[in-house]
Amino acid sequence: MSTIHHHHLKVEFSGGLELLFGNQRVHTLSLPAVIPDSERPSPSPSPPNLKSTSHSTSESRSTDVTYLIHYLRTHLLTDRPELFVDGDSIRPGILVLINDTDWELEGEGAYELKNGDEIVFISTLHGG
Amino acid sequence: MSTIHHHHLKVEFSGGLELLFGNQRVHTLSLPAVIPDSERPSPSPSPPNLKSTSHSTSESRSTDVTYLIHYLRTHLLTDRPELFVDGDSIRPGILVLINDTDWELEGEGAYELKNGDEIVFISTLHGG
Amino acid sequence: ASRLPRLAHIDDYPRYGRQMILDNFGLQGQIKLQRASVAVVGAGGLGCPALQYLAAAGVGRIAIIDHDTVELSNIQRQVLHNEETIGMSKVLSAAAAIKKTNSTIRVEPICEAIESSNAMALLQPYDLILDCTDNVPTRYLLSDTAVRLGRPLVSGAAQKYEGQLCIYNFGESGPCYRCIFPKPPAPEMSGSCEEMGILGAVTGVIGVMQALEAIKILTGLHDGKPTLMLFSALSMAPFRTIKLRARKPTCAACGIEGQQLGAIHETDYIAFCGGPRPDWEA
Amino acid sequence: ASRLPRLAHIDDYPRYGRQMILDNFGLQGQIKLQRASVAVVGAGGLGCPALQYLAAAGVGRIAIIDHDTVELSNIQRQVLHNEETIGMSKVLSAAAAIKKTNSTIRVEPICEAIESSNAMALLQPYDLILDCTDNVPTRYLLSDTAVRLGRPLVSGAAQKYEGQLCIYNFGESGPCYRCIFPKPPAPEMSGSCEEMGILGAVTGVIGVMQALEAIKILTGLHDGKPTLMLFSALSMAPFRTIKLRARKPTCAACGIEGQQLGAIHETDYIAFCGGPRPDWEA
Ligand SMILES: [Zn+2]
Ligand SMILES: [Zn+2]
Repeated sequence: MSTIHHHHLKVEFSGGLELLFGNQRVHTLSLPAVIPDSERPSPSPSPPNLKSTSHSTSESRSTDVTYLIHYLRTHLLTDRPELFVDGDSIRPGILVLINDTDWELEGEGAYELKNGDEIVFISTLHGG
Repeated sequence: MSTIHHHHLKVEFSGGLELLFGNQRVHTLSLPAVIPDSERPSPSPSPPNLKSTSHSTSESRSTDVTYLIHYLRTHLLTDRPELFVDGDSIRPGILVLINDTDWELEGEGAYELKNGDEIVFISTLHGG
Repeated sequence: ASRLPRLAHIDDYPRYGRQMILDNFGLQGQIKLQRASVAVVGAGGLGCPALQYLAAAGVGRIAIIDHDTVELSNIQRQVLHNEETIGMSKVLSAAAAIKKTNSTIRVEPICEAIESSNAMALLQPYDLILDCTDNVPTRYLLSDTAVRLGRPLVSGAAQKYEGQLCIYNFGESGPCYRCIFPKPPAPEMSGSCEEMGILGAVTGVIGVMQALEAIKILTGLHDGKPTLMLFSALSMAPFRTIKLRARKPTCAACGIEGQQLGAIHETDYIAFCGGPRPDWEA
Repeated sequence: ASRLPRLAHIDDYPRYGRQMILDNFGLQGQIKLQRASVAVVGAGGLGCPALQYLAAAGVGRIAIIDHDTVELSNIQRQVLHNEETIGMSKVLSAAAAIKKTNSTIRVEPICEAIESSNAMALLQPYDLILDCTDNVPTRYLLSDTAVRLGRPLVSGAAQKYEGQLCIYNFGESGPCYRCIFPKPPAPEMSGSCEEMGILGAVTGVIGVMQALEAIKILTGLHDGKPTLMLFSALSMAPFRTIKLRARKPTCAACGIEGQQLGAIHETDYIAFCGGPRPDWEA
């Protein structure tokens, strides 16, 4: 591909999570629509047979919420990653919202991002 | 044109206006994207010179909020039109919102509707 | 030696500590509240919760303007009044309640109907006005008076299951009530006289939000953008925030001289039903 | 002769008239409220406004559960308490206030800390539970207890400038707190012990909304869809409503037997900071 398409995203943190991201609630991001394998998070390597047979397929994998979380951790997080991620997934007590819908209704980390999507990370409040 | 494009719209009434529309707050409509002159509201006829020279132009006029108001009055209003329209325009005391924005910021009646637009008519509340 | 500003009472530090430690609030925010004066017009369904949170937060001077007396039918939503204060003037009932909450603030009960003849004089001493009334003519009068005095007007309204909240005449370019509604609504749509009904918690939500917006304005936490908040208690997404137009140069009340269209008539303020003394039960 | 249901007191008709004339409320709605019982856990920043509007609306039986006493630092937001009740038990202070509002309802002050040993017995008598507490372990305990008793749980939370509102365990398929948050948050994120600060009007908005949701459920006005409302007082659009997942078959608390993952441990309820008696100042 000669041109790289980008998705423009609005990412918001609330319930105290903004403190981990420079105390800024709203961030606008531009992420490539397709992520090369090399940039994907790889704590567990892909099975060898898949890796060898589907190189072009994996190269065209769309940017999903799992990648967004990886990206946020790597590029935007300013403080204490263990309060945002737990291994490769989001930390317990944090709810992810995709366009005002609980991410579990949208496929969780496998949800493929679209241009204009609004992703919110909230920590459950409990106080007064 | 051989195919007629339609805009799907969400129209909402609040602040008591729903009482004029069968006591139903939310209506979903499908309106043709282009309105023939014959169906337009015509309390004041177009100037003759315009009319004679621009027949094809006027035939392709896009559906706007003025037409929507005319349509709502003609097709959906169940009660007391004088509480919704005042001549050809909206009655004083009613605010029109186009996608959560005051219609005055969007060109008022001349705003050309797009597929998926959400139009809200509210009457100012004052009570308790 | 330079003296730093401080709170009036040593007890104010534990009293307001929970809000003074907030980001962008702090001691400065508390001092701003202490020095602020607010006029709450209407001590009914909207005024009661608004007064509670303004007094609790430490707004230094609060006027309560209303000419009504407490009735049993008010208690369902007017949470500063109670069975014991039935028959009492609403402003005295409300003032006694908020003085129990906060004896350190100045509370000024004004048992008068606000009218075009007294509005300027009554409201002039206050930094900010809350419209907690329930009728169209008084809403126009308060807006026009806020424009003439150069005060922001935090306006709440509620009926049945719905509420609205808007700040008029705020900042450099915020619209007034007439900018949005140059002409009054159809009398048939404004049920201030006929009985429309109201769920108490709806006035509660709007009244508390009025106090919140007032506190944001007084402490400098408000972003100043003109919005209208719509509340519909039975909707799945009950709140909607609308981006509003700026002040209109052609507005009869707040427009630019020479560009204004129309004029403000005394007759605008005459209640179009039930005589000149509207019933403020919001 | 068949007897139509009616309200208990002749005065109830003028008292509740403003809500009884609402569409889909009516005499039937008022009778449902009169027969309803609600337990409000926590008489702090959320519990006070919730109690006000539940009592004013005529909920027939209201329990107030809290073990704290009123302090000066509470008055900034806990609007049922006042300078005169400092040092008094919060449940007695709150009960006295709402009895003044409505002497016709039954108010049950319960001055106890809710714990896993007494939660079932304390909450069993009530149709609906309001979570107005301010710590994570009690939130799990109330959710698990609501599941075991089959009661809807109207849960509010607030800190700093933010609030959240959710109804758990509601209807056929509404999720419980554990469905959404199977594991507790990081202790560092849960500032129940350290001081986070709170603006009083934020607890006011959420507490009133809790009363409103409770009234909607009890009168049959609620649509039953699971949503989470987020409130952010300083945002231009301060409210956001989120569509939530349904009940999870795998949930340790409310899931289907045989499909449940994990188990509920007593240790979940031990406050992870400051010992077993959490501070309910929400
Ligand atoms: Zn104006
Ligand atoms: Zn569950």
